[in-house]
Amino acid sequence: MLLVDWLYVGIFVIVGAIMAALPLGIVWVLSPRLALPQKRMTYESGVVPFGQAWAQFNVRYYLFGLIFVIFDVEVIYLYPWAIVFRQLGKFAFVEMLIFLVILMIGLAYAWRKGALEWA
Amino acid sequence: MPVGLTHYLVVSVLLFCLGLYAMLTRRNAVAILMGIELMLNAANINLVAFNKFVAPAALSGQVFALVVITLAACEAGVGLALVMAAYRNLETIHVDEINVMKW
Amino acid sequence: MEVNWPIEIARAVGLAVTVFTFLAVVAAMLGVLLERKIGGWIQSRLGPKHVGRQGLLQTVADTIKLLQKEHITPQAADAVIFNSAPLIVAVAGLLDWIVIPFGVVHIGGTAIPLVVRDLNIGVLFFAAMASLTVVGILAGGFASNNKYSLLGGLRSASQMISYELPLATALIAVAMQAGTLSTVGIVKAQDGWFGSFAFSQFPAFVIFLIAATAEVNRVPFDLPEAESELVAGYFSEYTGMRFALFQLGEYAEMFAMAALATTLFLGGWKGPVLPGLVWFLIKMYAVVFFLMWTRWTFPRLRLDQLLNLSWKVLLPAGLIWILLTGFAITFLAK
Amino acid sequence: MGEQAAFIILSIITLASAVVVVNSNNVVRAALALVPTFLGVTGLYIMLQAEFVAGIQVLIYAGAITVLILFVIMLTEGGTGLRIRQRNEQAPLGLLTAAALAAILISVLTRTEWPKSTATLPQYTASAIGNTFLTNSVLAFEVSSLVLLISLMGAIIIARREK
Repeated sequence: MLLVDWLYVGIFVIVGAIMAALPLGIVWVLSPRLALPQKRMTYESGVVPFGQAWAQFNVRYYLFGLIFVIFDVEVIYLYPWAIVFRQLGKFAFVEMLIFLVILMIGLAYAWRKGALEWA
Repeated sequence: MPVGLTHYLVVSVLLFCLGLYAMLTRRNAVAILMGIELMLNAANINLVAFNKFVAPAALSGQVFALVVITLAACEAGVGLALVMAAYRNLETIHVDEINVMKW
Repeated sequence: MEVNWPIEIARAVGLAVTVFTFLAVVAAMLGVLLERKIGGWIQSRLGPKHVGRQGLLQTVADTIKLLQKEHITPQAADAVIFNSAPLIVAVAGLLDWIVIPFGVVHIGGTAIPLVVRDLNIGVLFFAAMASLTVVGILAGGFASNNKYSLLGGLRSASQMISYELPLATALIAVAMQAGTLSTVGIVKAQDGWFGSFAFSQFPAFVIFLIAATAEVNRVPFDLPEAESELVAGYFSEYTGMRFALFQLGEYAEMFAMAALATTLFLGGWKGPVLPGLVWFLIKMYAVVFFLMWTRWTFPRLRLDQLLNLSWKVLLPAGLIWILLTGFAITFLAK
Repeated sequence: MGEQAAFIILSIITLASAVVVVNSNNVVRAALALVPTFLGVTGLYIMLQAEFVAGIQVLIYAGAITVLILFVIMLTEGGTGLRIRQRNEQAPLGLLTAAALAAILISVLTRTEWPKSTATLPQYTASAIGNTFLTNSVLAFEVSSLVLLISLMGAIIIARREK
């Protein structure tokens, strides 16, 4: 039964959130509270914090994110293929070969263009 | 009243119009892209709902939902690349300030 | 089939509480203790020794201590996101366990696997839940509004997304040989000692172990947390029990990876003489021991080395291995 | 009973967090609110018995696209954008357009008689989808790999700094 399966998942989410929040509640009751302004300061190894946390970051984070999204999408085609290609024989294998070769060209292109280099 | 096709369609219309609203009124290009993602999600709800209630045996609705997810990922990738390029060259990502092509 | 909804709901709640307690006690508390004891043993020192016999109660004492700590929300932080980030990580760690089969019981001749739910898309479900952790970590890093946290969160996210793909290729290679995505089905497809996929899928096994280590941010892939340079990365600003929840999520994830390695590659609950549950735990702890052993043995990688390993070695290797497996099954199998 | 309750809860999660996405002045919050929106839609897919699409939805939307969006917010604005005006001058007009479209579509949809089918979905949707992709929809399958390749190339060219 499909919906029963997912009922379990839903209940796990709810119960998990409650049980994870429970210790936070206990802390709220037990813990001392002494509001000192120094306590709520941003931690910067003991130095008085300066400037914004939002520094400019490297564009490479985006490039890796992009390549990840593209290949993650490729993976969604691999999952259904993986469980049925046995029944469909040679044809299915060749189809996936074409699919993967096209994507490997993409990986090779990114590699060649230096999108996979961090330095 | 059991949950039927119309219920899902109404939810998807509301989601679509929220996305449209974000697209029409936001200044931040990334927020516009978020609106587009909402609209694509609404379209996907439609596809899957029609698949279940109108033609369950064919599964083409779900297959096309997967294709739409693929296109959404590509759109996000290229769209955000454009945002990055605009930010690099014009130092803004607010679409009403990007007007170098305006006559 | 008629479903008795109240009974199912009660069972689900009971199982959720059980699994969560299991994670908190066996994975997080015992895991931390094991980590410290094994670390001490490898480095020729004693490890925790004073609380309880041989320091056995050390983490219990730590938990009690953490329960009394004040919660500090930094002034600059975004309080709503700051507070929900640890919950996301902990719940994602819990959800992984839904599809892990612990063993099998025989009731009146029929074998019932001890699994919360044997979902049709089991392996995919696991991958999806593991990918949710990234969002929690990024949210924590963003909300803290602290330079260390932000940099740690970004690094952590870019590392986790880099290693998600090799992990997925390993999962797919196994699913191909088993012909199913269900975890119980995959265990059933492995027969005897040499039928376990650790042999026939050896490259996938290696890729999985490396990617899993990186996915749970452990040494040698612990750059995002790097105590010595980023003061614990994305959870620098978290105090008391919120910090413990991040820790719980991390250990739950690590044990889940070990349990998945057991399920996919080591034959799950299968084994002679002893009951299935015992075999499962033995194998899982063996993998956990392996992960701890690497942690205390290897130095930390540099960021560029880490990304190179994933994108230029593991991902191409995984894709080629998928094609080879497909070729072998399509053309060489009888 | 249970079905209606689940549907209402999921719809409320989806739409409420979509409102945050659309309305929040804090861009980071808007991006993070995408996650519950996508998870709510996932729940709707599960109610429609599309479990494979649901898994993919979590994997791609919640786990990948959101992360990419967060990265870009990090790399460009350099802040939550709280002190910057987030809406353009046509906000009232946009609201009117969206509301009008919603009203028209809903009134049309609720009046239409949709064809009903009594057939049932296949038990194991993942393998059925695989079969469809490799037989009837093979063109979509191969073309999507080309689309992926081209968008990868295009995005790399656009995003990289010219040397």
